[in-house]
Amino acid sequence: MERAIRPLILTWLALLVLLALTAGAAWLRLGWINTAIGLAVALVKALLVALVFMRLRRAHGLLRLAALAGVVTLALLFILSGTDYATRTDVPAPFQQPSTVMPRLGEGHGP
Amino acid sequence: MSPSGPLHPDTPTSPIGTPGKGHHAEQFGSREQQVFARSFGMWVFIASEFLFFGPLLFAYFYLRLHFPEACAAASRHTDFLAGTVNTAVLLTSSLLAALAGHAAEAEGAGARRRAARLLVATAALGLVFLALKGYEYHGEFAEHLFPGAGFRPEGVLDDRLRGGMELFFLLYFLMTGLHALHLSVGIGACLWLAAGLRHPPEGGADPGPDKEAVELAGLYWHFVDVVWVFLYPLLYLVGRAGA
Amino acid sequence: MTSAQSDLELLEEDTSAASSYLAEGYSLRSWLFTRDHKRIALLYAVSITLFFALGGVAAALIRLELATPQGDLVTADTYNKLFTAHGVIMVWLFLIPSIPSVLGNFLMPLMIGARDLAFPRLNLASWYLYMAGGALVLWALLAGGVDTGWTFYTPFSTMFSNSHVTLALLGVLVTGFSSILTGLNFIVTVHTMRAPGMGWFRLPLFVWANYATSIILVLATPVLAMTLVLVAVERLFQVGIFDPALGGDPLLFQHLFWFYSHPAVYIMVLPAMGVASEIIPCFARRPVFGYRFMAYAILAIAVIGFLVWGHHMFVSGQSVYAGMVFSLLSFMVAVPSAIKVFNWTATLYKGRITFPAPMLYALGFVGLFTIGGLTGLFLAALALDVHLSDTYFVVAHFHYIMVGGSVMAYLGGIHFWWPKVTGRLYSEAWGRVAALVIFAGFNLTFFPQYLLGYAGMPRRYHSYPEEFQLLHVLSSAGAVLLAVGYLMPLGYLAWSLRYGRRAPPNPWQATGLEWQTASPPPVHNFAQPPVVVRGPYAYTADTP
Amino acid sequence: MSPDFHLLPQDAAVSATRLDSLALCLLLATGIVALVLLAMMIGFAIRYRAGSNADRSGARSQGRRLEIAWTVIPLLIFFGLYAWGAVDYIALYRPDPAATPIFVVAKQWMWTAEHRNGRREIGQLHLPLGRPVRMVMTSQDAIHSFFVPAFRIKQDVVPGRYTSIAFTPSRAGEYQLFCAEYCGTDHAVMTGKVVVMPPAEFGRWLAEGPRQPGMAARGFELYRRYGCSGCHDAGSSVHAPSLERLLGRRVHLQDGRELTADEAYLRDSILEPRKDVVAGYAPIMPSFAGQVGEEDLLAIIEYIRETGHDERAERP
Repeated sequence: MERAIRPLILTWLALLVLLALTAGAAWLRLGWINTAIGLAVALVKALLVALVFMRLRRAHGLLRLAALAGVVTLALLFILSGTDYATRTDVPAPFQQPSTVMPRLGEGHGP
Repeated sequence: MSPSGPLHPDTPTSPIGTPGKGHHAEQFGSREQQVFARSFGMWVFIASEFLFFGPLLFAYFYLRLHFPEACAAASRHTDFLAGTVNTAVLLTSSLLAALAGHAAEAEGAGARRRAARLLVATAALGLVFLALKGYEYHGEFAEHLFPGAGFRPEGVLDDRLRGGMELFFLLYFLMTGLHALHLSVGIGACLWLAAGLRHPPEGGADPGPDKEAVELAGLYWHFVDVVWVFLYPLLYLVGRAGA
Repeated sequence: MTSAQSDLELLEEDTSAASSYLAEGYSLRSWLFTRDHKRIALLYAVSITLFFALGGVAAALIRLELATPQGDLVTADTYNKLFTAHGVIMVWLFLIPSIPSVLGNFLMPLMIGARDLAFPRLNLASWYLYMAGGALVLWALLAGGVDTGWTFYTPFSTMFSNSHVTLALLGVLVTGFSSILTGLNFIVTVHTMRAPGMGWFRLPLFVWANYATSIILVLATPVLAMTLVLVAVERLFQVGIFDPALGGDPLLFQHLFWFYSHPAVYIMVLPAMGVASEIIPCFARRPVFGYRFMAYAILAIAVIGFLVWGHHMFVSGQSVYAGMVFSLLSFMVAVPSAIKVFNWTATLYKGRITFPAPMLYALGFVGLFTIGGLTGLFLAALALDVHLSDTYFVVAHFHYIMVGGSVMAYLGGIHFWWPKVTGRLYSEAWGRVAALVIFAGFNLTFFPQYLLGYAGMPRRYHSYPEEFQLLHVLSSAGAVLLAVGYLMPLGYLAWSLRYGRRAPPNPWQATGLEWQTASPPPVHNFAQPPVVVRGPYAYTADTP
Repeated sequence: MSPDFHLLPQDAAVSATRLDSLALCLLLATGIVALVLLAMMIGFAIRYRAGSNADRSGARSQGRRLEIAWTVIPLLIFFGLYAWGAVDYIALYRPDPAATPIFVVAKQWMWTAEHRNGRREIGQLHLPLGRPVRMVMTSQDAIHSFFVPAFRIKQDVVPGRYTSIAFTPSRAGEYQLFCAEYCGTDHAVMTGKVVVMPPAEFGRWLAEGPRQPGMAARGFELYRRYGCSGCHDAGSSVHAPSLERLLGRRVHLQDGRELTADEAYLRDSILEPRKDVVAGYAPIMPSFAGQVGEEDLLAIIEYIRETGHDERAERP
């Protein structure tokens, strides 16, 4: 029993250490590296949870495929919409919000 | 009847695999098939649930790209301590959920009670998380950080900056709100399972929740945990080191 | 098929049909709380037919209004609400659930040799969610309607529309949950419930198609759901990421919306391809040509279909480079679709072809889908899309795919499996006439719209310049014919329920597991759990 | 019933002719494919109908080579079509630098245009024949779309930003302008008339118009009214950079970046002065977001552009 739950406890400890790491690193002024560290640590933590707690390490390939499918789909959204945002030159125009929906909450018919 | 059908209906055979020991729903041929179908179903569900956060994450990506300063300024208004403690609470609850799944694997009433206790503890930590989150929300309402007509972050004069901050807080409330909703469902599932484990229904027809059910609830719980693991740096840690 | 004959058969019913799923119970309760996938499929069939009728009425009013250039039948606002209602109902309450939830629900377990779907209770829950979503949409319509178009483009939907947008959004959201649960159920069922011997490459293409559709449903629908929530929040609180006043981006909405709604086109058309792939081999008495290629093409369409949504945004102000990427990918998705058309045609070669109603629908599907697909190339070509997008060319294009494609295939499937579902034979003569009327009416309605579009007629116009009238009148005349065509099956199919001849288990001499059980099938589908020993479509044209 | 209906709308822009040839090529290619498929389907249906005695021996249910052929050949054709479409598309967005900008503002449910000399028009748009023009467009409310079938031109007009599209009118006449993006109740009547006239005539038309100050002159007026001159003019007591001949110049910023002062930079600087502060100056300028209407903003930018020319003809 003890042997079997040891990986779970160790993972939990690793997760807490990583949490301390990411929380601490956020207070260093590193520019974009802050975000990179935050996301990298989050990724490691997520992998730990997925592989150990969610038993993906020993799971049937199909289950891993299902988990991967969600991630890949989201990546498609980011990559292809990203091609737009990365190459679009937005020339902002001034725009005063001409709100015609009154009142602010609710569905009433306008004046 | 077509002579060229792909099957011999008369072939004596057993359904998929051999009928395994243990209870299974009538549409399945065996217990193993049911167990696998359920955990696969849960994983597909998790993949789908994950994509619910997709538009929010992409909107966040848009915001960080176009309003980096506003994101940093807004993130500094979130409660770092509460967020960090909550992350630890949730990670710990995940450990308990994993232990519950482990405990449920053993046979016997003692193991069932042990699993039930762990599930209750998991749910309790979930409630702690929600309470802390509620406390945070309260503070943010008081500081006029809720988007809408009343959005007035202290000391922000620039319109563009305030607009970006308002969008950040919109996403903050939507993401954490959606996460809290998921967590509430998880808490409900844990408590319901714990009750079933402690007092299995009388009679043989329905043996009550089994170890797989605990495992499935755990999967869902861990998923909610993983989502938070990503929300934490995105919402709480931006621009902490100062402008 | 005299009435005396049918009386005789009615007498028989009490004894012979005792074990069929239809005879399992007659109370309302036995239907509303059923977990039998076959009964749930019928619940869907009835409800989507009602919504189809509702959407059809809206379409009829639209075509009536457009018979004259002046906006003289209804006001501009009413017209806007009509085409919104038509779009919302037809897309989310008819097309998306049509083939998967009715035919797929009924047939998938039968085709793979399972007793039911993996999660029967979830299946019933899907139907209730669908009905709840439908009710919300109806409520929005009854309360005064929605005037945003089915696309809900921001900032119009969030800041300028005074109609019941939030209710409609909520309805679509709830319907989305229904889609997700159905998709999940199908995926798990195909993976875990196949009968012994039913390997992946022994699955009928209909199963492949519904499986690929389910993947799209599960992965794309949540994105739509959350996007709609963002719109609703923006509308209610006047704060949102799509709002240019705060620095948001209206195009962000379009990206997120089409990320779902383009794959949704494949949700609508992939199952239709599956239906055609069942019907054509059966009546050509030939195995489907290139079975494996067809299966791969289905998966390729599902995957590449996720990568092309930006072609809805070529003139939206999206980056030129993004437009180029999306255009290339859009051309590529046309390849697997073309493969399927070629393979269906090759299936006919050296067949022994008969032309009952389902075959007419299926061939009609192939022809109309081909035209719709080829005109899609015009819209994928960047410079041409600049001229054609948001014109009637687009309207014609997607109606060829969705109505000419999906609805034809749906009707073909309904006719093909009608004997299996109901245990009755419909009138073959009426079936053929209806198929021809629908085919003619459809082309008369929508072909003129291609010409209108190239001539520059913009879509969603309540009134229009006089020079477009001739083509609009043709289109409206076609719509009348089409409406007659759609009413005919309603009549003779309903008639057959009571007076139709009893169907044998396999009236078409088709292969496929669903034909190996009784018509209508027993509650648990098969008297004996089936074992599969060969692939699908073991037809041979050598002997008559 | 419809006397002047043309299946092919008139081609009144240089790009329209090219586009029609692309459409024609596509029509030929797809038409041939469709007809061949149709012929095959009908042919097979007749030849192999159940009652016929046609030879059915040797039928195969797959053919690897055939399948690869009808995968690869369409793919190659598609690449060609793609390239053609893409090249023409890019041309619409890479305008001739000499193209005359015309500012268009769309609102529910009308089109307004302003020419560089300040001549404004509503529901109409006059264009010079044979001269490249660039429409610079924005919306005040929902998304609209600028659609002139005769030019085969369409561009969405998005609130909060400028979109633009370039073309060269090639045939004098009157053409229809539509709004192609659904924008609410009167979307269908949000139309206008585009008048293409020979350059000389166009010049006369530009000059006559209702007497309005030129855009730059109006800009100068606004420049003073909004108090820009109080700080930015030479001899002001406030330490603010001079704006003369600013457009097109390289500007060094406080944070070490360097950029070319273009229209977008000017707009940003008026609406969000703290975003790009010029080196050597304090960020003291207030934001004018929400105070300066977009037409006024365009006028001020036109004024600053004019200061770049030596003669300040329009300055009183």
